[in-house]
Formats: sequence, structure tokens, C-alpha cells
Amino acid sequence: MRERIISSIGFALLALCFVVALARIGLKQWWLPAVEGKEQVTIRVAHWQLEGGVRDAFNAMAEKYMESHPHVRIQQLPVPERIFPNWLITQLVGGTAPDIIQIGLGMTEERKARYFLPMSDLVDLPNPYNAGTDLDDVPLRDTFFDGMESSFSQELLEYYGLPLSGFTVRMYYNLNLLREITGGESLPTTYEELTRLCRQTMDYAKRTRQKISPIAGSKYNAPLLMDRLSSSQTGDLAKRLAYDFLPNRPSTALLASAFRRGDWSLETPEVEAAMGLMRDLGQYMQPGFMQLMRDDASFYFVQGRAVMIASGSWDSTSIRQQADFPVAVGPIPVPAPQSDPRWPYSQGPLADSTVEAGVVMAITRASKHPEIALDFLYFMGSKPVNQLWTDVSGWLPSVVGVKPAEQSKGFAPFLDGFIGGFNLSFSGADGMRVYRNSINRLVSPQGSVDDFRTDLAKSYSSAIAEDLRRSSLGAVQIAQRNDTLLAALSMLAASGEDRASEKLDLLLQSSAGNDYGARRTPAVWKSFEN
Amino acid sequence: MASTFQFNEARDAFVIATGDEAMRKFGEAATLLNVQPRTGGNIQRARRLFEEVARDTPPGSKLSRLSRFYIARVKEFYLAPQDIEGATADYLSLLQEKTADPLIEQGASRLVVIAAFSGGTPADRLQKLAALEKLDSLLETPAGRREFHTSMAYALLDNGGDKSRAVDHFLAADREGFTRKATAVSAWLVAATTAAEIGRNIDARYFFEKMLATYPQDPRNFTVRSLLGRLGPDNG
Amino acid sequence: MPQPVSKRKALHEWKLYLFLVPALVLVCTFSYFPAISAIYHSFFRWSGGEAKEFIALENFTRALEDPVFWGGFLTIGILVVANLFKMIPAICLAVLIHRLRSDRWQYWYRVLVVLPMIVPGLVTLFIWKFFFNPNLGLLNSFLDASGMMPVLAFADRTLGWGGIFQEGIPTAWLGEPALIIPALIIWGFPWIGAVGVLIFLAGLQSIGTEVYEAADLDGVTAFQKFLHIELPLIMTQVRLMVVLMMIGTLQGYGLQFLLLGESGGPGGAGMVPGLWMFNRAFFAGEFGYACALGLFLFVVILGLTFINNKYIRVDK
Amino acid sequence: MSSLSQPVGARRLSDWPKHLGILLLLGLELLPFYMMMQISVKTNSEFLHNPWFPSWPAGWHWQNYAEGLRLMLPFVANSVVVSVSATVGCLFFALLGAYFFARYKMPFSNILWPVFLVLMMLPGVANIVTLFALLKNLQLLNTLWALIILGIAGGQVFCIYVLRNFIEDIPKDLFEAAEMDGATHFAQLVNVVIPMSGPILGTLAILQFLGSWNDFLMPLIVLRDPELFTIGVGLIYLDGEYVKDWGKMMAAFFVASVPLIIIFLFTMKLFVRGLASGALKG
Repeated sequence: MRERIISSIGFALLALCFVVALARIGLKQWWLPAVEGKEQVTIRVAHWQLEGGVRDAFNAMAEKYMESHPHVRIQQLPVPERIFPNWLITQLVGGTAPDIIQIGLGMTEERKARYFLPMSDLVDLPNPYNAGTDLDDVPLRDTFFDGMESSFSQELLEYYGLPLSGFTVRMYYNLNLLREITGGESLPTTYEELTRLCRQTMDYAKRTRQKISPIAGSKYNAPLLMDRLSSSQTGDLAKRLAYDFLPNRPSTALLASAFRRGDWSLETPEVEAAMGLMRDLGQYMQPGFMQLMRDDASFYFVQGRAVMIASGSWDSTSIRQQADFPVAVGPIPVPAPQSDPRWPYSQGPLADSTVEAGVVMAITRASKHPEIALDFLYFMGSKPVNQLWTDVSGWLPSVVGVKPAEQSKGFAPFLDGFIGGFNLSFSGADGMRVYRNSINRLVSPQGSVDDFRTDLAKSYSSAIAEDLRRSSLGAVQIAQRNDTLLAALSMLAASGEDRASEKLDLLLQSSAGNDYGARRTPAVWKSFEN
Repeated sequence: MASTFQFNEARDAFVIATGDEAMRKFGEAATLLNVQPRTGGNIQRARRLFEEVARDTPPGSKLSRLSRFYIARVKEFYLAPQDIEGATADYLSLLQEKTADPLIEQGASRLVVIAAFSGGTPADRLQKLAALEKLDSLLETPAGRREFHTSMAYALLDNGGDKSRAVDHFLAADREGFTRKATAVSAWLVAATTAAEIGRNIDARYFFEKMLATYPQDPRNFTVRSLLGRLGPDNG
Repeated sequence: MPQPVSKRKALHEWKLYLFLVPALVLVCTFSYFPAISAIYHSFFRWSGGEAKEFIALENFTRALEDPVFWGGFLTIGILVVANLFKMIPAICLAVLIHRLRSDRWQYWYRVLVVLPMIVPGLVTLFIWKFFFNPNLGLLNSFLDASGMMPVLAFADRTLGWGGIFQEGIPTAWLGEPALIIPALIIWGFPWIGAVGVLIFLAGLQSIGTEVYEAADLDGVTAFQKFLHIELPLIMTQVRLMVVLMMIGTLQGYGLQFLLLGESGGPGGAGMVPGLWMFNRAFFAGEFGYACALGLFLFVVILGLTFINNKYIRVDK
Repeated sequence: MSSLSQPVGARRLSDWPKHLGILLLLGLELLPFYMMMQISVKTNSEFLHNPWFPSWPAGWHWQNYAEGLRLMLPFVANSVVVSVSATVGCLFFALLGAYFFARYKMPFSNILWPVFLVLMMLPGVANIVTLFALLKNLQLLNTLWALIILGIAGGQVFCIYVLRNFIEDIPKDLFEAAEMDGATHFAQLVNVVIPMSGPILGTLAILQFLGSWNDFLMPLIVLRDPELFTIGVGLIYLDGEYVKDWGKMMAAFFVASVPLIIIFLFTMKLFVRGLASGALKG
């Protein structure tokens, strides 16, 4: 009997929970909307930027918009990066897609074409929300620092969405530790100063018996740093090896064919210097860093166990929010020319390689109120609101003339530098794989450049061949896909269809280049097979 | 998968264009080329359809010529093994008809690419390329000439040919005007560095400055400026 | 048994049919319809929307040649074999509990056995994911602290595992293709499923005291008792659990999806057929192809069920 | 129960080695639970310095729980609604169906029975793809209804199977007596079947509830709006954060477990006794 009573209490409690939960849902779903009035329109905005500050920035923009548009409710849907592709396809196919979605992860040209609204007709008109600013009559395209390259689909030849941000990669410093170790706050500007700081840190850690590493590394963060450093040595070599080094930072096919011809190898002095530089740097990261993930390294840094971490501007607010110490950022220091005989090929400071904007937000065809979604998109892409975005998120702006927030000054793109050379993982996924498999032999204390080279040489050539094979297939596929599109555009242009001739001309240029690659890459690949 | 969209859009485009039977066949054939996964049967069907259209339409008509162009394309790119000789012959005969169609004139750059990566020694290939120089006189559209000269320039560079000739081809292509950023930047910068290398400073300067003026925000411009600064006096 | 009824009575009781309507409608709509729809759509190129294109057997011929899909069956095979061994702790625990003299203790141990069930499955999974973390994870700390790491590193060096285990370097359990399957096996250690233990205990209940007494008189050791008395008696339950486990392992992919992501982790080492089907549908948008893959999986499981029913009879 | 729990192996000196073995196994099994509890009141740096042992109670970070509650409570509420509705609905319809089969041998019931029985054999693995399309056509995507209805439908076969066997074992005279009193079939179901089948219903309820509570694949592809998330989806989203505060994560994990812990505390016997018999019949 006692048992019965006890279980009854259990079920009663459960029933109570159920009623409360049901009431809560009912309140939110039906009652509140009914009270607030039916004319409320909800615009949903989905993105995967879960880094610190970004959700706040979206909220700030939404609130500001809702102030002036009381009948509109902006709802933000942040979706984790890992499940975003899955989420995207279920929403698109299921017809439940939000009004505005960030473009990139899980996106294909087909999905763009089928599920998103192109903005090509609008890029030459001004953004209404820029009225009254110095961008008043400027065409939409020219209000973004990248000329909306990031929104342009090379395959569909249409513009989709507006970018909100730009990105660069920097070195973050723990200022408390820096002060304690060096007695000052000056950041290293060259590689030599960087390594001096690293050595000082290790002495300090030993002296004070603390577990502190100079640099927090991971599978994700270390390559950001190492690629930069090794490309500081291979600039001149790249120039010699590949005639397209300047526009295309040597194309894979040219580098691979030069490798096949023996014009360069893992013994080439420049490559050896790059390896030496990576090994030199590797000793300053925590042991086994290549086994760690992105969040492990940031965790390490914000817990004060490393003086530095290399990461993108996208991590800046996360890091600042998590760290209970002041953080400074500076460019990744590379060796100055003639500074060290071990790496004699240094040219000097390198320019930031990426200038495309990011966080491109586009309107879906599933939107029930595309005109309001467009209005909000214009709003987000306008100069004053992009300033708000920058100030709250701590990320870089995408609109011309918007000042980076105080804390993100250090991330402003640096263009007055040289173009770096190539990395050993230049060929693609397989090159990257064998390179990463061997890298512990380069950077671990018991490793060496020779050890690494011997290990890498075992599979390097076949990995390049595999990458070439894959990109050959890709190039042929794109070329063939273009054929159908060219036929259609050619017919449309003949019938005088709007914009068809312009599109045809664009596609002719890209398909000619692609056709070229679709023969060149297989030719290089075949040279590896023989 | 990705082609499904184009399959649909292209089919729509053809339907919109006309209700004409030959056009419908042409559209079906063009889309069949990209139905995934690609099967030999589909390609054969596409080829048959193209052949029917080429036969059933007046010989000089756009549709007939485009069909022949696509038959050449099928031979070159879709058959296994490829029929390069057949494709070469088809492209050549189309070009000799002076079609003034920008798409059909792509045949010229196709011929260049085929020659540039054919078998034999680099010297053999350069010889084949030299034989193609005369195609220029057959091209009547800016796009046709532009793509032909661009391909020719790259083909010379890839085979260790005459760099000065390559720069000339870039200049010829540039005269027709690039409208796509990636293509333009690539051509200008390769042309400029090649010209600088062989001492054609005026041309190098021209390409560098065009780059700086057209895309002032580009991250490559620091290097461009420093290379520009290092150029010697203009000496032709 | 249900009472037989005359036609007249049945006609009179026609309302009784209404009792079955909801269940019938639900089952037809949400079990039969999707299954038939899956068969139908497996002959189409279909990306989930209205548009579809009939392609006859192309999805099936493609599936037959799909190395990822069939490779997944190999992974599943390894996991099934591992899962067989992973049943041992549950059996041991059930026997240990059963041999206790005290009723009270038996009861409270059962309560403790059931306790993990009340933690949502996902929570346990994410905690294990945290255990696998190379930097903070308990698995690596344990290996270091217990001195297992040098042993593994030695084994790595002598057996040429390719530097997966190295002293002083954290092991990336979910980041190293060669370690994915071991991680999937270690997951959930010591693998005591509450339902399994309770079922084994139910089976053990039929052992009378006299059996033990007789055994004790013969001076039988504890292990022999297990082998000759307990194991034969719970064989029915063990068979049942094996069947359930096999079917569950073949169908399951949630674990792989959450621990490793939709492509089965680095190198796709943890890819299983179900995950590949899910991946093709909800990542690649190839719904028609996913249907075809699902049908293959269906046939394999169905075949297995028949074999089970034929050879591994579960007697009541 | 009593016959089998006679002092087994009474001549043994002591049970201690067995206790030790059991405790060792159970201790390992409960390790994740222990870690969750002790980390849930730590900050990241506390955890870093002392990963294994509980910290001093005075320094416990209850803020983690404030955050955990804020994060998980709405999800828990949704899960409660879905799981309770699905369980109640499932058992209700299953009782009706089982009654139909168990009470009389109605015409066609020998045809209708295999319709259900066959599904016990057929794996539903291929269905998820087309179920998604079906839900889309029924306009049920991004609703809790989808999850409730799927929960109800998904449990029908198993529950009807178990309940039919059970109802058939109820003495016929009970039904006949009720029928004499003029009770309808529904009244017979309520007054005869339900009171008799308390434990089996409870066991089935727990199984259905657990199944629905632990589901995450369907909610993940069905739900879009955060205000509709069930704990499964909520936990996956939480796991996707770049910066992880482990204490808060663990607190959130614990919050997600609370409803089941409460149910468990009150229905422990049902869990322990019922599960074995219930699962065995399946």
C-alpha cells in the first residue's frame, strides 16, 4: 500500500510538471501572440557564428530594427557549426527555412539557386539605409570593402546576400603574463623577438614552477601560425617555380609539375629553411599540440597557461570574455630579412592574405515576407548598423568607412606586406593529411628536420598525385557542368533575354580558364603516375 | 547532384526560348550531358540528339552549328576514350565557317589547350601551338579572340615557349577587355611579371598599373607596387 | 484466449472495430506508408521536394558499388563482435548479485543498476565524449596516472602502429582514424546495461536452492558453478540479448553521429551503414539514394532476423 | 521472489568478495554520473587544478546551476510535454487495440493481427527519410505535435502485443460480470482491464517515456525554433558551443536528468521489477 501511495505521488508530480509545462508552451505559442496582435511579422535569421559577442551583436541589430519597425519581430537562430549542414538541408527541403540564412556551410550552388533569392538586380542601386551617410548614393556593391566578391557566385553568376564582417589572423597575447615575464607590454614584431619572448617564458615557468607554455597550439591553431612562417621562406622560390605565383599564390598544378620535374624537393634550401623555422617554433607550444582541438587551445590560453595563441579575429570576443586578464593582439611575427642565417630567405612582413568579407546573409525563397527580410538585410548591411555590429561583436566591419571597434583595432587588414610563398600542404587534402601525420616528427623534442623529411618523403609524392587526381575530376566535372549552362545562356542571349549576354560573357571567361585547368591538371597528374 | 538544378533551369530555359522541336531536342541533349550520375547511355543519347538537330536544321543556322560544336565537345570531353582527332577536325571546320558566335569561337581556345597538353616533347607542342597562331584571323567576336589569346599565352608559358610572344598574346586579349575579376587579375599579373622578367618594362608597367587602378584594395598590391618600383627604365 | 463470437454477435458488436481504428491508422500512416514510400522513392532521383525523376535501378546499382556503404558493414561487424564481449560484465554482475545471501542487498543493488538509466542517454554520451578529450579527458589522465601510457607507447613502437601513442603526447581518441573503432568500443565501459542485468537476474531466479546445495556438496568451484549451473539457465536470456544487440547495432547510428559527426570522423573510420543513409539524405540531399540504402539495410536486418529465428530460437 | 532468494550458497563464509566485485563494477558504471555531479559545481580553473575529487562544499559554484536551469528548463518543459503526451496517448490507443484483439475473436481479427505482428519483425531503419517527407506534407515540421504523434505511433505495435497477452490472461468471468451490469466495452476497459494491469501499464509507460525522452534524431530534423527544442536537441546545441564552461555544461546535464530522477525516486520498484518482465516479453 505504501508503495502505491509513493508511486501515486510520483505520477501526480509528473502530472503537475506536465500541466505547468503545457501551460508555459500554450502561453508562449498562442496566448502571447494573440494578446500582442496578429499583424506581428516574424523574421528569422539563422547563422552558425556561436563565437562570443556575435549573438549579442545580432540581438543589438534586431532590437534597433524592432524599435523603428514595431510590427516586425526579429528572431535569431544560432545553430552549431557541426550540425549546420544537416540543419540547413532539413530546413530547405522541409520548407521551414528561416527568412535569412548565413551562406557557406553545407551550401552548394544548386541549393543557392533553388532556395535563395539572388540580389543581382540590386547591387547597382544604393542601400536605402545608407541615406544621409557618406555612402548615400553609392551603389550597394561598392559600399562593401570587397566589392561584394564574397556574395557573388562564380557558377551561377548572381549575387546572393550581403556580408557583415571581414576576417584576419593575429597573435593574441596574455598581457598579465607578458608584463610579468618581460616587465613591459611591447609585443614582438619580428620572429626573433617572438622567440626571445618564448625563451623568457620557459625560463619563467621553470623558475616559478608553473605549467606555462609560450604558445597554445592545436590542430587548428598551430597551422595558422606555421603556414604563415613557412610561407615567409618560400616566397622567392614560388616566384621562380610558378609564373602565376603573384595572382594565384602558385597554383597547385604548376608547383606539382615543378616538383615532378625536380625543380624543387624536400631538400631544396628554401623548403629546408621553412621546416627549420617550423621546428624552431614547435618547441614553444605545449607537447602534442597537433592532437588537440580548437577549443582545447583557447581553453589553454584563457586559463592563463600560455602567453600567446594564434587565431582569427573571429575568436577575439570569445577570448576576451573568457580570459580574466587583458589581451593584446598583433600581427604574426615573421623573420626580418637577413636576421638569422638559419632562414635566409625572409622577405619581411607579409600582407594579410584574405580580404574577402564573411558572414554573408542571404534571403531564402521560403520567406513569407521577402520584402521585410530584404529591408532587414539592407538594414544590417548599412553603414550605421554595421558600426553597431562591429562595436558589439568586436569583429571587423564589412562596410567601407566603418571604424573597427576599439578592441578590434589590431585586426584591421594589413595590406602593406609581401605575398608569402607556399606550404608543404599546398596540394590539398591528402597533402595535408600526410603532412600532419608526419609533423610530430618535426616539432617534438626528439624529432628533427631529417626525421620529418624522411617520413614525409615516403608518401609525399603519392599524396600530391592523389590530390591532383581529385582536382582533375573536379575540374572536368565543372567544365562539363558549364557546357549545359553555356548552351542555355547562349540560347537565352540569342533571344535577347535580360542580362543573358552579360552572364554568357562572364561564363565564357571562367569556363575558358576552367577548361584550361581541366586539361593541365590531368596532364600533371599523369606525369606523376608514370 | 549539383547538376540537377542546372538540368531543371536549363530545361526551363529551352522551353521558354521556343516550342520548336529542334530546340527541344537540343535542350534535352545539352541537359543529358549533365544528368548525374553520368552514364555512357545518356552521353550516346545526347550525341544522337545533337546529330539529329545538326542534320534536321538548315546548315548555316545557329542551332545546327551549336549542335556541331557540342558534338565536338562530346568527342573531346565526354567519350571514353576521348576522340581528340575528331574533335579537332570539328572545331577547325566550324571556325573556318566564321560563325561570329562567341560560344562556337571557343573552339579556338579549345584547340590551343588540346595542343598545349598533347603528347610528345615540349618542342613538338610548341610547334603545334605555332601552327595555331593563324586562327586569330578566323575569330570575329571579342570573347572569341580574348579567350583564344589568353589560352595561347598560358600555353606558351606552360610549355617553356617564347615569353615575349606570350606577353603579346596577353596584350591582344586585354584589348578585348576582361569583365571577370579573377580572370583579369590572373592575366594582368602573369603578363606583368613575365614582361618584367624579359625586360619589357613598358608593358609590365601597363599591366601593373592597370591592376592598381582597377582593384586598389587587393592584398597583392603591396607586392605589385614594390615590383613596379623595381622596374628599370622603360626600354621597350 | 479471445472468445470466439458468432456472426450475429460480431455484427452487434461492430463498435468494437472503432477500438482498433486509431492504432490501425497510426500504424498505417507512420509505419507502412513510409516503408512503401521508401520503396517507391528508391527508384527515383529525389531531393526531398516535389520534383523527382524516375531512374529505375540506378540507385540500387550505385548502392551495390558504394564502398562507403559496404565498408560500414565491416565496421558494424567489428562492433557486433565487440558488443558480444561487452555483455560479459553484465552477466557477471547479475550472477554476483544473484549469489548474494541478503534479499535487501539484492534489491538495493538492483536499484543501483537501474540508476544510470535515469540519466538521459545523450548526457552519458556527452560525458564520455568529454572523457575522450585529449587535453582534459579522464581517459588520457588515467592512462598517464596508471602507467599504461608508456606500455601503449612501447607497443606502438614495437608493433608499428604509426605513432598513435607517444609518451608525453596526448592521445586524440576521436581524432585519429586508427583509434575511432577502439574508442567506439571503449565507450560506456564497463558496459553494464540495466535491462540486460535485470533480464539475466530474472533468468537466474529459476535456479532453486537445492541445485546450489548439491553443487556445494560436490565441492564445485565458483567458476564451475557458473559454467554448469548458471550459464545454461540464462542461455535463453543471453540469446535474446544477442539478437536484440545485433539488430540494435545494425540499425543504430546516433552514437557515431554524435561522437564523430556525419561523416564518421577522421578518415570516415567510424562510418556505419545507417549513418551513411542519414548522411546521404540529410547532408547530401540525395533522398532517393538514401531510400535505396535504407532498403538494403532493411533486407540485411530482415535476413538476420530470420536466421536468428531459425537457429537461435528464443524459447519462452 | 522468496523462493529464489533463500540463502544461496549459505555455507559460504562471507559475501564480502561478491560485494566488492559488485561495488567495483557499479562504481565504474556510475563514474560518469559522479563526474557530472562533482564538476557541476566547479569553475573551469577549479576543474583544471582538481579534476577528480569534489571540491570543498563551501566553495561550490551554485551559479552554474542558475545557468544550467536557464539553459535547460525550457527544453525540459518541452520534453515533459512531448514524453508524457506520447506515453499517455500511446498506452490509451494501445489498450483499445489490445482489447479488440484480446476480448473477442472478431471477424477479420486474424487478418488484422498480422498487420501489427509483422511490424515487430520489420526494422524501421529505412523510414526516417520518408517520415521526414511525410511530416512535411502533413505540415507538422517544426511542431511538437510531430514528436508526440510519432511517439504514439511508434509504440503501438509493442504495447498492443504485450497488452493483448496480458488482457487475455484476465479471467473471462470478470468481463461477463461487467457485461451483465450493462457496461459498454469502454467501461469494461476502464473498470476491469486498467485496474488489473497497473504494473504492466507502469512498465510500458516507463519504457515508452524513456524512449521518447532519449530520442534526439527525430527532434533534430523536425524542430527549428529554439522555443520548441526538447532536451535532446538542446544538449546537442550546447555541445556545439566553441567555448565550453564545463561546470555549466555539467550542471545543465544534471538539470536535464532531474525529471527522471524524480520519477525514479517514486517508482523505483516499478523500474526494478517491471523492466525485467516487460522487456522479456518483447
